[in-house]
Amino acid sequence: MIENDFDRRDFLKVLGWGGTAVALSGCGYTSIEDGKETVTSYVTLPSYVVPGISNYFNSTCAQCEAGCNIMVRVREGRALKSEGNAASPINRGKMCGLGQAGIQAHYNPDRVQTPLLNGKAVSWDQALKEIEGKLNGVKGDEVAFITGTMSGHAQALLGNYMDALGSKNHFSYEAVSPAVARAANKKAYGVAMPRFRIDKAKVVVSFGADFLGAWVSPVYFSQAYAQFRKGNRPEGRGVLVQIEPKMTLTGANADRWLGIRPGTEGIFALGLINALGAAGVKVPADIAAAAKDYNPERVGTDTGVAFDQINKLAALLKERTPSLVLAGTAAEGYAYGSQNAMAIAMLNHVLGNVGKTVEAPASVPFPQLAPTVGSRSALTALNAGLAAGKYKVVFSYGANPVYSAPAAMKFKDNFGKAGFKVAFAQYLDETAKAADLVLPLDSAMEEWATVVPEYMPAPYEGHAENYAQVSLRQPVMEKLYPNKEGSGTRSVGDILLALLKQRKPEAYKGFDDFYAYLRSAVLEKKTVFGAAAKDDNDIFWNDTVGKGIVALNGVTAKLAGRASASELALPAPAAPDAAYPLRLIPSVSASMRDGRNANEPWLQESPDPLTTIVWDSWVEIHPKTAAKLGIVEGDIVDVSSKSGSIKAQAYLFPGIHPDAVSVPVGYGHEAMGRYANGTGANVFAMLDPVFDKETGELALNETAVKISKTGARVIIVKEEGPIGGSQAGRKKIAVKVSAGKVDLTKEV
Amino acid sequence: MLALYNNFDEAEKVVSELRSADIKGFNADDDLTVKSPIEHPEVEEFLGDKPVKVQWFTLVGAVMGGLLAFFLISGSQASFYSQMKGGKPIVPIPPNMVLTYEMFILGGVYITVLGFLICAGLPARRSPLYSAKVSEDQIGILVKADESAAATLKGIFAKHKALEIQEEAGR
Amino acid sequence: MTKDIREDIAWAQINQDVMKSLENPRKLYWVILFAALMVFSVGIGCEIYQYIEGMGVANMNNPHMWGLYIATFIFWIGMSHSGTLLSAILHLMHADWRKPIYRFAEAMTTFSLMTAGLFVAVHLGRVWQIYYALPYPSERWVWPNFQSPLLWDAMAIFTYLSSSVIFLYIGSIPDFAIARDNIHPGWRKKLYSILALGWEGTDRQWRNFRVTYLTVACFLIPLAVSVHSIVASDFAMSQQPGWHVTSFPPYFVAGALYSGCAAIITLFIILRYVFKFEEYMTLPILKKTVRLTFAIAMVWTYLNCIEFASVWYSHDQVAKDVLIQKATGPYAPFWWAMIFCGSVVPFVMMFKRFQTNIPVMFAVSLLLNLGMWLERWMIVAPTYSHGYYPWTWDHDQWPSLIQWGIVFGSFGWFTLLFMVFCKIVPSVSMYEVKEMVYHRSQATKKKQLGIEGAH
Amino acid sequence: MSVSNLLENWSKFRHTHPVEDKGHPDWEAYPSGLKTDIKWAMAIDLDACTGCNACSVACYAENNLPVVGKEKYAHGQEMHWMRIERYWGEENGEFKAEQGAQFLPMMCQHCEAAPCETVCPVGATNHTEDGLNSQIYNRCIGSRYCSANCPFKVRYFNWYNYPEQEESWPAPMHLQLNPDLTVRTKGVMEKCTFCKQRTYVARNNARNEEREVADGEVQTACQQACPTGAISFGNLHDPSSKVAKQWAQQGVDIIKEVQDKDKEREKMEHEGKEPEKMVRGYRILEELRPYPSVMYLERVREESAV
Repeated sequence: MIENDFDRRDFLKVLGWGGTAVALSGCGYTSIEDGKETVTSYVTLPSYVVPGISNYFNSTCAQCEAGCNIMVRVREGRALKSEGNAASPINRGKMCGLGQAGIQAHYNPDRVQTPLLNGKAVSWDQALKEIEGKLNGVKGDEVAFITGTMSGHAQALLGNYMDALGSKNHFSYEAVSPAVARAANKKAYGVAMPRFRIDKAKVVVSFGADFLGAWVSPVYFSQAYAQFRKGNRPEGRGVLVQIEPKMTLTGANADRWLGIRPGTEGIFALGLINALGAAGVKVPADIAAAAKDYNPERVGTDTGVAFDQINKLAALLKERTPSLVLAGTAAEGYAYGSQNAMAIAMLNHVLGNVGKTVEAPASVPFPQLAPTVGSRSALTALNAGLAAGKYKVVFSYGANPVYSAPAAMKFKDNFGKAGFKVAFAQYLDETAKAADLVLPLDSAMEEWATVVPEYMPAPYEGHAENYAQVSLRQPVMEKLYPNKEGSGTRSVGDILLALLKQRKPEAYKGFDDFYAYLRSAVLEKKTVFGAAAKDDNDIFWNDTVGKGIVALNGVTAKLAGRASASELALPAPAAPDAAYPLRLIPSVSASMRDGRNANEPWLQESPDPLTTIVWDSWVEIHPKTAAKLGIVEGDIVDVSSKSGSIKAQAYLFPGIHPDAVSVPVGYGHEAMGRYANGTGANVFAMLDPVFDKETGELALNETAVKISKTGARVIIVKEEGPIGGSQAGRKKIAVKVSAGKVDLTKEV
Repeated sequence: MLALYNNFDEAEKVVSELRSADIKGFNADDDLTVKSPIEHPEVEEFLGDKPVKVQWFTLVGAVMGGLLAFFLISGSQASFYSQMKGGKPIVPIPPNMVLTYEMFILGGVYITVLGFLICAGLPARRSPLYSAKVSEDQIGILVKADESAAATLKGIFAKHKALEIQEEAGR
Repeated sequence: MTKDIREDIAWAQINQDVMKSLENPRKLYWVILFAALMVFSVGIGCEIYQYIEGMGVANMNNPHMWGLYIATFIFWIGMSHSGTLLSAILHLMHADWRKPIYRFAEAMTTFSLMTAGLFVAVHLGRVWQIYYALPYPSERWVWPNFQSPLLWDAMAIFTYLSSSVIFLYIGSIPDFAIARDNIHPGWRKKLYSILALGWEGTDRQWRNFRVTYLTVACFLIPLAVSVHSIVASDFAMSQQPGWHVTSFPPYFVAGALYSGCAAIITLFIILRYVFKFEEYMTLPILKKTVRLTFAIAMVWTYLNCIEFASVWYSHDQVAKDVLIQKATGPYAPFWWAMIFCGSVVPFVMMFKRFQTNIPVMFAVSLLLNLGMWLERWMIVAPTYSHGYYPWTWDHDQWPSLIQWGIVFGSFGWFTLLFMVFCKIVPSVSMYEVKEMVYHRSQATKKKQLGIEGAH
Repeated sequence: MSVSNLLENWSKFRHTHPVEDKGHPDWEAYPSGLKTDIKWAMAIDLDACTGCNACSVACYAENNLPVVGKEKYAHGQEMHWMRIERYWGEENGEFKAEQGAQFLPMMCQHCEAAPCETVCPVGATNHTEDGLNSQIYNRCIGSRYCSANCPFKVRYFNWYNYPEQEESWPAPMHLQLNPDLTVRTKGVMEKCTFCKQRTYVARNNARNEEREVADGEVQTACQQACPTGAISFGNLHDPSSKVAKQWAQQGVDIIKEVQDKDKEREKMEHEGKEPEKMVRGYRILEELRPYPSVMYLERVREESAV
């Protein structure tokens, strides 16, 4: 034994509360704080490590932006499984498949393990020196930083770094994000992301909001949905109506799924307002004026939904209040996306839901920690700058624009024009491949971070109405690729801190690493974080890390008055282009999302819920359209737009409008890892560069395509059998009952 | 003394004559053996009724086999490996009967064959008085008697046109 | 009517003719042996690959848990029944025309059982743990599950195989004695001396022999019936649609006899040609065998119809679906081929002029065997692809080349065993042919005497 | 083996009904004499199930299920103990999407009278004292008869040596494997265990503390993950457990092959009366009499209002 003189208290210091580091071998412990290694025998284990007994460490999921609080099971120093943190108001002990797969991001065999300069391994010192050198003499305007959604102290450090560089070019980019809806919400309710109380609504009408699958905070909404469906709640069992051209997971769970013509969601909403007015619901004058031309007959023709259906829905909404109307990804992905979202938001006003099921959200009292939510317009802006050759140094973190930018934007070429490109990356993905310097990142199981979710959950179990939270992420095990001889991975916080030290060595010299910075930053504001000023710092910190959640008294935004609806006008859908008669809907699945997790094999192997297809892309085609084109299941079809084309297997899918075809995003990586590479086709690349007229967001659903058979045919690899979703007339397999026939009020 | 005949009728006459003749040291029941290339039920008829005991082996073997099976199976189910399966009794009678039946037959066959070997005295050393012709197409009559009766026997054999007479003296 | 066998054939001639089949093989023999060896080697190669990689290389899956292995297993078990039929049943019925052909039929029983036994091993996912299925007192007192039809199966096959071997051996003892007496000195002479156990044909030996042979024959008949009904239980005892059929045991037994008889015709023709046994394996015997086969074919067809009818008439929609799927689904070509080969082709045997037409009968017997093999496959596969649970239906499964290779290899193995057997054991029972000739000539004599007496 | 032992046990074990068997007489008897009586069971609310696959992935994480890759998946050799089935409404042979799709999580139903158990030649699958259908990997010889006889086809066979295959757990992914249970070699059958490793921890804890296992003390991995809480799991013999309450309320009795409520409904329909409001519990393929331990609650959809 080399050193065995540390006592229990030292141990706690070394390992951090919640135990960060039990080495894989069980023998070597590395201090997070000082990097000093201590060899100790397994005989003298830390008190909380009992062989055979698991420890659970609270942390925060990094698989999507929802920021669920998780609890990672660790045994003998190995992280085994992510489970939900039961105390979390966001996920309440639950987890989605995507989140579960986070452990595979951690243990992924394709992680980058050492800094790479032009593809060659270099040490961290060299890498950082290289950045310093390249930044020498570069003006702040010539530096750009593209990230995904960021929040917490890393985001604060990034802000400081950009300030230190004198740059304002931080682009927060998400390929799939509700950016248009945020803008419309801001206009309609005064806030970008109100609380949607699905659990309180009697009827939810969702215009393509896949809140059970991939929209905003799916696990949170799933809980709310479960509440909503309970027959024993005071409001009774809720009714879900989903209006969208391509069935999402939420659509699959709706009582009524209306397959609307793509792009006519706003028309439908106005038609519904009109019908509600006709049914005697009081409609504000400006809205009524905007909606007056949209009589059910016209709406029926435009949207392809029978007008008695619209009247029926209006009757239901009138009868059952409060209701909730949601505008989701599908509704906003058009050139008129903002108008669509606005029209849909107006429905909530008409139905009197604002203040009842659309609530004012609370936010954390630290604006610098609040998330910088991603948008697609950020990419457009960055791309314009790159095309103009404006940037000499570009940093990329948490985004993969080379993969997800439409080919028509020529992003890859433009990216190449930047002088020096630095990618912070866990995988050698497309963007990292295109970068000059790759900095390997820690996994979410290895890093310290704070996370502020964009969608703040409603209070839960005795929380105050202005509940807001900051989540903590802590290392749950020793780094898989420790920092030895300059190699290994680092957390984004550590890298930013190191970069900041290059710029402002004085201001940050007190912080050995990001952990120290984080700790002191939290402790500095500990009274806001719920501690009394006299509380012992160590105890407070350990308690906070142990919980993984800091409950705060948030700042409640006000629902401001809505903007006038007078400008609301939605043209009738344009006649289809003869050359490209179909509309392409890039679908976002619950597990694959925008493709950043494509290298996690559990996600590739778990079937898409609706088509049950695994390990590949597919093209969803309505059986009628397919029959017209002579396409049968498994035909490899060529889907081409003006901007590109892909080849994928055809899948006949009843849940899609006959004028639309749908291809999932997230597949078809050229570079990332063994599981993602070459699996399926990348539909982002073929999107037409059509943008929302108000926000400038890329309109995801505006791509017109044509479909042709290539002649090849495959047997689709999927979970369902040859008879698809049929029960073959068997009575007692998946049984459905009409709501009127069962008594749900007393169910356990 | 072994005499070979190629005709069954002749052999039968020889046997009946031997029986009727009073030869010293010769007992028709014990000392007369007929060797034939095929199975002649008639031989048994004219040799007189000799009991065959193989069936007793069969009975014992079959019963033992059946009992062994049943108790081995039920015993192991009840005593050693009492596992619930498929909501059936731990010792289910109907399925056990199947194996009992198989073992009944197995025991029957094995012990019958054992009985055969014992009763037929097999495997045995071949007696020196043997001719390959017996396995081809001739019938041999083997007689054991005092040496003094040799001439008498030869006479009887020769009378019925024995093809060959082998003789072994003493023992 | 022509006679089953010439009555004036000399007994010594019989010995000579049959013993000749044990002498130096003809060139054709070596060709067949080599071909069989090659086919068997392919099977062995496939099995080794499957052993190393796992069962997945056979392209079985969930729900297709059993593939051609089990189908071919049943096929071989079925094939084994003809030997028992010919030797035991016809023996008890004193049908003496069986005598020239029963020996090779019994050998066929033994070898097809040995082949079937191979499939038990080939089919297992962990063949190296096969001894777990034996009821041996392990230190933890863990026993096999005596409720499992598979275990009954194993036990029945073991019983049947050992009894058949014993039966074959006991019946061959007098012939071993003949071989011992006639063969030129050498290792084979020693071998036959041992095998003959000192048989001399004494009245005591014959007496006990007769009783034993009869007793074992009596045992073999119910045993043979039980073996294939137990194989049927593998399916009938399960709960799956298309398997859970009460008529399966008799259906299987009939099918077994059917395929066995067809195989006898095939081998009859081959042996007759290869070993020049025209004197013994005469056309009248072939004719009798063919007629017997036709009768069994009709029994099988009847039972087949009964099965379909009872399924069709029942309210069991699930079983009905399986039947419909057999007739119309992806297995339809095979299913209809089975109906054709099993129920239509045998009608050729109705015609007298074909009954003794060797090429036609050879072709027919091969088709019947193909039909019976298809039958087994059509029992196993469609139920898997179309079971109780529609979600797991899988109509696309096709056995891999590995699976086919092992199936073909089994035919090589069988042929190999049979060819070796033909050179070691007299494939025509000499002593019984002599008995047959003797009894026939006695009867003729008596008849003549009777006719003369009437004058 | 003594004769008295034989006879005694013989009489003791001649139960004929699945649920009457409470296992080995001295099973889980505490020193104080308290006997626990456990029958694990599940209830899955299809109305709450959204088909999101979280349970299935959680099962992969908890139970060391190998990822087989596209090629083997294409051959139907996937290893998901829990699969989500997606059904469509049908009209005139065409799929209808107007009422969405219908999802059904399907895993081993832990039948009380399991068809798989009786047919295993080596007794590798048995019924445990706590009402589970267990699979003994060490004992399995891979005859696959159990799967042949499983009406639900929820048993998964190790067609390849997955633990040693590169695609299953390439380093360092093997570090994720749950040490509480093993990985399975080729030629072995496996299936859902109701997270036996978790139930055993709870049982041991209860035993050490001389008490019954409390409701909610054990969560299966799928139940724990399920975002809508559609799955509940617990001891059916504990009347205070949620599962027992659900089963009782939904009129599903584990020992019956036809539930009284179904008889009643049939009778009313026969008499031409409109059945009154019914509860919605049912078991799949109940009519085959395997007595499954998983009760499903019918999916409810508003049909008249929209």
